[in-house]
Amino acid sequence: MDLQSFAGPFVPEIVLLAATLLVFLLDVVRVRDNEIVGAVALGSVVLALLLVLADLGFAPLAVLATVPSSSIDASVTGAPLYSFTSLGLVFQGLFLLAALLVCLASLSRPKDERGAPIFYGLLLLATLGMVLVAIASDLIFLLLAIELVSVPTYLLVAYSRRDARALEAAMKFYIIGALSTTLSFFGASLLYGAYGTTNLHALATAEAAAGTAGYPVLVLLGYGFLIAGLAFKATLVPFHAWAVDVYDGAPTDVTAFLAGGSKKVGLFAFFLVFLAPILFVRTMASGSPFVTGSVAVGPVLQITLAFLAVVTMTLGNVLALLQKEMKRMLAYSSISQAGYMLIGIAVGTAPALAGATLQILAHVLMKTGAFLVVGAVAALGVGPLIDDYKGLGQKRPLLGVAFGLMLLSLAGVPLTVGFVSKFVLFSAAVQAKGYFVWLAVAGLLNSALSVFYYARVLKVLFFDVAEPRALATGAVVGGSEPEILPVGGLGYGRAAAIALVAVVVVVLGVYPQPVLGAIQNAAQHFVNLGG
Amino acid sequence: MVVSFVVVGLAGTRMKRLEWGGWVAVAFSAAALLVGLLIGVGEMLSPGSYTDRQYTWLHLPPAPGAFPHGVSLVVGTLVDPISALMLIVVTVVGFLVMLYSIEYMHRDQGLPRYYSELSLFLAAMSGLVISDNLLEFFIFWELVGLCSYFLIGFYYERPAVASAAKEAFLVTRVGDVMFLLGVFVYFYYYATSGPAGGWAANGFVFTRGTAPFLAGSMGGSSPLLTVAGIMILGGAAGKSAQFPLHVWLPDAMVGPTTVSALIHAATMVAAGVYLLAVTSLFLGFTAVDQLAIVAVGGFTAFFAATMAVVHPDIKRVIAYSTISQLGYMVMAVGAGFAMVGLFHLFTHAFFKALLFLAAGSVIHALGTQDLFKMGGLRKPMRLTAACFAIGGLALAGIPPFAGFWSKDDVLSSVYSQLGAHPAYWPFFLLAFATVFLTGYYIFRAWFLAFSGETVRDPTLPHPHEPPWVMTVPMVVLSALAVASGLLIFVPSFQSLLLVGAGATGIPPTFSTTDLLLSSASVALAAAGILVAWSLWGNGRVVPTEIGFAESVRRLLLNRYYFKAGYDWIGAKGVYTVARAADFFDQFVIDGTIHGFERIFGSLSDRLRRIQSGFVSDYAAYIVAGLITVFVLLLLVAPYVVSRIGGG
Amino acid sequence: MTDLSVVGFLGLSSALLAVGIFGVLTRRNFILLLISIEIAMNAAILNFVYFAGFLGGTSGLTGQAIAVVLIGFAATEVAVGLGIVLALNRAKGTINVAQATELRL
Amino acid sequence: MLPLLSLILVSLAVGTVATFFAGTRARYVALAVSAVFLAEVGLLFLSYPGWPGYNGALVPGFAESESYPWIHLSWMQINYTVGVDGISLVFILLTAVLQLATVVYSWTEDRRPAAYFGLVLLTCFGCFGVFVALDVLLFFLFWEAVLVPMFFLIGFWGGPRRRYAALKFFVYTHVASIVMLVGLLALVFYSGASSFDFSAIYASARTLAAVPQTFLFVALFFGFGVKFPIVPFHTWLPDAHVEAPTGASVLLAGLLLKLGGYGLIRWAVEVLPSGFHNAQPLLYAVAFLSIIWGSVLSLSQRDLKRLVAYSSINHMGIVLLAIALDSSLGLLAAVFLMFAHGVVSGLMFMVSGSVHHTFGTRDIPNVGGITPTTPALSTMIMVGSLASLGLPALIGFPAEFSAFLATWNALGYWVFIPLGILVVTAAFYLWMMQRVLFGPARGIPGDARDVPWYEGAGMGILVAFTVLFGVLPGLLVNVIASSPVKGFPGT
Repeated sequence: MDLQSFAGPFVPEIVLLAATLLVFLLDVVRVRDNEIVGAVALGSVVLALLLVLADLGFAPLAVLATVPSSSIDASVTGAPLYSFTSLGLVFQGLFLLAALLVCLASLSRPKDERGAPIFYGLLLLATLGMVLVAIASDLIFLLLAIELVSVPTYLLVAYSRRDARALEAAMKFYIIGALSTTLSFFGASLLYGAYGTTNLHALATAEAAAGTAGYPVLVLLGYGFLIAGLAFKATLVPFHAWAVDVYDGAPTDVTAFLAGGSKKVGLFAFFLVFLAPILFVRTMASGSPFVTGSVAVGPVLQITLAFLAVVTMTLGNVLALLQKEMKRMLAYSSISQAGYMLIGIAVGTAPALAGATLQILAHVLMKTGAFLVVGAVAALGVGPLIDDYKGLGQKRPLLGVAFGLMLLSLAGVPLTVGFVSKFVLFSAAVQAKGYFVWLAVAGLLNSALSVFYYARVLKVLFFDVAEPRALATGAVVGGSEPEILPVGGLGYGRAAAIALVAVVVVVLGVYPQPVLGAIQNAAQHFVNLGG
Repeated sequence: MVVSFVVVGLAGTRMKRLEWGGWVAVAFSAAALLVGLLIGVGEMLSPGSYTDRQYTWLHLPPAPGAFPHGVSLVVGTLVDPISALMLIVVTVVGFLVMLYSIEYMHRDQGLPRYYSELSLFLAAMSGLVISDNLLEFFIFWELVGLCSYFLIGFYYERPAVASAAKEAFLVTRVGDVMFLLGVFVYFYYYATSGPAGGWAANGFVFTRGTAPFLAGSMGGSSPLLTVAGIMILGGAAGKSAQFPLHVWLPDAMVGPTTVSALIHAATMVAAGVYLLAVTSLFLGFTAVDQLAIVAVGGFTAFFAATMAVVHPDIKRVIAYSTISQLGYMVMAVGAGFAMVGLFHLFTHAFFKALLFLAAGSVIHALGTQDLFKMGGLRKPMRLTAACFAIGGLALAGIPPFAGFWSKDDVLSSVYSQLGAHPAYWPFFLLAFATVFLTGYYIFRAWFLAFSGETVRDPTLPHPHEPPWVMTVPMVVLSALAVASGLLIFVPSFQSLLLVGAGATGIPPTFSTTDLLLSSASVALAAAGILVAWSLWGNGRVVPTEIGFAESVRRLLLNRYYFKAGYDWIGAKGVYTVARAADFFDQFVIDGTIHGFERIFGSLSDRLRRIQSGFVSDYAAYIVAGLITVFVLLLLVAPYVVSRIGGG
Repeated sequence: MTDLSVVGFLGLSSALLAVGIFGVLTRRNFILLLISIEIAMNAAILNFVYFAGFLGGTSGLTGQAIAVVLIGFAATEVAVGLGIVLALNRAKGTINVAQATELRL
Repeated sequence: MLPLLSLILVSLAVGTVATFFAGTRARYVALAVSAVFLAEVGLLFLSYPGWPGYNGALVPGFAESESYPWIHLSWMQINYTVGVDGISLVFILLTAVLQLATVVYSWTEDRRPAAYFGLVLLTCFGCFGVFVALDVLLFFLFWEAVLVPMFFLIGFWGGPRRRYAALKFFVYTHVASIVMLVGLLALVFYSGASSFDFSAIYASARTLAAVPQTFLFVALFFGFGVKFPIVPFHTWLPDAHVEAPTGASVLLAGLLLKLGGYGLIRWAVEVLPSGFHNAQPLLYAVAFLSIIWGSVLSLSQRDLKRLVAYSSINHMGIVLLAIALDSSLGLLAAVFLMFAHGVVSGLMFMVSGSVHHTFGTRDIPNVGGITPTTPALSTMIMVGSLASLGLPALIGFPAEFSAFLATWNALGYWVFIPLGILVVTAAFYLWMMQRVLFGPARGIPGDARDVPWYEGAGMGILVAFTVLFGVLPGLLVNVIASSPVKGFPGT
């Protein structure tokens, strides 16, 4: 049967949905073997990724293309719920990459009492939500797709029902998440009330058309609620507090998925919601008691987002400096990285979006990889503190080097993808001129600050001498049975995922042109469309 | 040709480890002597300038402004009458000192170092003498300074010696810096003068013997040139120990006596006078410069002589006399008679070297430099006493000894310029008065050391005449101290002194004024000797601990507190400033940064506490964030946008 | 938007939102928190319904549809929340969120 | 034609990696790499059209240049572009010489030798890259590549306060390099350069209006200036030097400070003539302040290394002054001075290290009269000090002479400040020599021996260059002079 004629342009989504159903079905028929279920999940994610790449025009996969090239980046007319933009497809690819890494690593999961299907099912469901976010062009569709990500991830965090820490994390995650969702919908309702539409493009057009006769206070309040709601997902300060506890408390592989995957959903939502008003709405009646006459909503949004970006990266970095626990340090670093990514939308030019997208890609790789390493190291019996990692680089040089590469990339050291992404992003901010140059300065100063905590970990990894008790190779601490996994206790899947990240981090750091070129084109189209 | 002199230095250096290194050095200096004399004789037979350009050392690209054709810095040689004259001085004195050292130094450690440094010293001085441009001159000038630093510091284990060496280098360094600035001014001012491409492109080469630049087309006395002249004077004052940079020379006596002889007679201090002479003959000085030079020279001559009057150290007395005599030379150059100055330098070299070697002989015999411990040496050291006396007579300016002819020329040349400016008068009078002091102090030293019956300090060893390697140089120098002044009557020697249309050589004239002046100075010198005899002759010792005289004596012994003052400026003034700056660096600049650090640290610690773990707090942050966003969107951002116009 | 009734209605829904948020901030019981969030959610739903009526036409239909979807979604969300309540109660023996502060600083 | 520069880069990179993994044999690998590097640099000199004779003809543009596309976006054209001219050649030679000398000097480093030698090589690799890079990104990449190994060298092999020093070093230089990066990016985007290549920036930036040029120049000046270091952003330097291991000190003073000077000349002075012109008073003020401050502070130092470090501030102040003069002569002098200072300060840090190894302290008042015990070391101290205070026949003199001549030509009597400070410089070196070398022996342990052969050899290499270019400065100056000095209207 021709898949394409059956499913239309939604083949990747259908694949994921089908795989989700299959996985839950496997649970019903009591096939709960981690390898089998994992393989199904991994296979579906890989297939979906290949399809997305084919849709993006990756030539060797042309035969798989499911979205007619004429519909990609086509102008948005009427009020559809979704549209295929190449930037959306790029983000689909990013989300699937995060899911792929987590699935791959989870192949080496220890057995647990609940069986694999639930885990993979929830993972696939969340992935499906992420993929849908990427094609949303309607505010309500977008918010519901985000919920499709959120709800499974609440459950993923709470998945091991006996871990009190994880449950506490799930509780916080849920409460803050639900509150934020409420705020988002409230904001959406205000925007709907102002212009009678929930299509993102139509909203911006209507705002622009309304001009000085519009409803500035209502609109600005609506955007304010939306910023607050979406900032939860994107972990912007001061909406970030949950993230640290949740990243810390959740099972590490889930953390990898949260930090590497679902968080990016929030950022892409920012792209979708705010790019159009930034580009279009240059004039409007004043909603401010300070300013008489008209005021432009676009620049107002830009300044607000820029402020949030600076606050986020600064506080994230400062707090990361003080952390003693590895996961919490990485959580804060993840928060600060969100600040960098927000620069992209605050600047609102195609180069900046491209830079932010590359930064998101880099972060998917680095942060997912880093948490996977942390999970692996925890499985080797190393404690949660940074100091517990002493001498790891000497006892496990390859693991140490891989982790070191990820940290260097997070710090933005040259010849890693983290450097290239920051370089492009900050270049774009400078290229936009005006006060955005100061955004670049703030970002760079912050990346300088961030170097300290990464360097400290590097020092611990390579320069400090190991304490004798740590690192019992292969012993799974707390597991029901002492099981020795291959590849020095990591397992093939996890080792492959880590190696993949390490290699890609360097390859993209040295020669980013193919990927960056594609992202740049996508961002340019996205801006041309007006979001 | 320059090669032969460099070889002396290098070869000397190579001989480090060998026992007979001293003799090798002597041999090389003999060769140098031969070359020097040959050149001297050659110049006498056919006077003129011979240049030999060998190497473009550095070529700097054109610079807008003064150097449109770039700057060439070359190393070459120039032989002309005055360099020939100087070369004779350097090689003769150098050879004799080298020879003398064989015996004088034989008990010391580190002889290879001594001979190599001595050789390098001579080589550098010879190089300086035959340089054909100011920069090369400066390079050798610095090397001379370096060698004197090493040689003064030969007994470096003694703290006083290390300190004196440093002092010598540092004080002359002040002069060097001024010299360099003077060089810059000249380079700049005359960069485009002269033949094709200008002076700068041609390597700033001297063309002595023709008219000085100043007198030529560029002419005039611009303030810039005056500054240049003053700077050159500063440089010369540093090397030639003129006031106020004279402090290093007496302290430099801590080096071996041979080194003192060399420094005082032929090398280090001669360089300053030679610099002035060269500048005067080639570039010329402005009237203001001339006055300044005469003033410095005249004042220094008197000033140094007063300090020599009371000093108990035989070497220091001679050292002050050197400063004083250098003052004469500087004065003559300043008065416009560069060749007269050089002639005095020529004669002075021999009698001063003689005085030092004779003093060295005494020190060698007794092991002390304190005049008040000596006495009665006339009998056991007859030859030395005679040599010292000849040197003293020459220094005092008693005819027919060498010093008379040259000093007389100096005085009469300055006298001839008295009409130029009334301000010359006091310095001429000071110089004239110095004649008396000179006669007094040098014979005070002679009487204290040689007259009387016995050595005053009985603990000293029994004195005896030194062996031939020491006496031969003394005898030769004695002969020269007698004869070198008379050379002025030799026509071919005169030709060495008659260089340049602008410069005036002084063959002795016997006009009435001249005779009167000569008679007066001889009378003064004789009076000085007489006073010395009356006070110190026959082993008498004058008690000095009386009232006013005592305080004057203390002032003189403390060298008018100049050294103490300089030390105070250095140690208290500059060093205190340096400590204060260090404090500023460590506590203000770094302290500011550490302050920020501390504020930052406590701030971040407080920030950490917002992560309370309590979910309601997190919700509160969200509400606070929401309100912040509203404030931003509704109040702040519109205001900012209205001010900056939308980014 | 000078219509007084709109302003008044927005005032009502805002008050509802404020009550919900106030509940989230002050309650310690997880169940009460869930209820507070639902109240806040209802403010948004109410907005959609009201604006649907206010706008009328096709635009108004959209709002009504959204309201219906949101009611369903809210129910789903609460179900998940209750699941977490149960699990938390089993693991910690309490549903007081003030006692779940192990993860901090 | 052979892609010589890429070849050197690759060979250095391979050598560096090999050294990291060479374990206990790292020093042999490092030595081989350094020797090959020096030979390659020799080849570079031989193939450079402006060497050895300066015939008055300028060598236009860059020799050995290579360019390959790297990142091409619609708004951002980044290439791998490398090339050398007379100015960079001099610095490349300095890099090769100091690398060899450092490797030899550190021969018996026994604390993780592989990492130590690897980091030393990495530092030099980065410096070489900085000197050949002609693209903003490439330049910045290498610039940062220098920072990291130096941080570890200080932080791991350093003295008792190494953590503090390494951190301070890192904070100062990193913040500066961020400002520099923003400045460079702004240079590209505000000038509308068609690519990140030096030539493109050069072509377009010069046409910018004076005001933006001034802002850009000041930003770049700050970025490069902290490396110089300029007062008052200099306090990282003494701490870093004092705590760094000797090899790192040598590279720090010899190479890292030069990065600032090179960067300023290449990326600011040449491309922003109007900005440079407007900022000249600032440069003068900073230069004079640095000259005086560095020298006066040297006087008050007890620690030998600190003394040399502060004298570096003084010397680099003269370099800045020479650059600020806005003349080709001044620029030449600045480059020459930097080479001279690189060699001489390297030597001085080596002797400081040797004094420390031999006598267990670098505290000047606590060790003295060492000459009879360690004649070779004393000779090295003397040569280094004399070269540093500008004695003729050693490399410091022709360099300083050119600088002062240029200063006089441009500024007149202002030259008296640096000239007068020469006396202070002489004073602290002479005072140091008086106390350390001369006088009665103090604080000399009984087992003190003269420097081991490898330390002597390391210093010997530098002494050789000090004398060679002191006697024959033309060899070096002709290379510098052959480069068209692009920023100056006079040529």
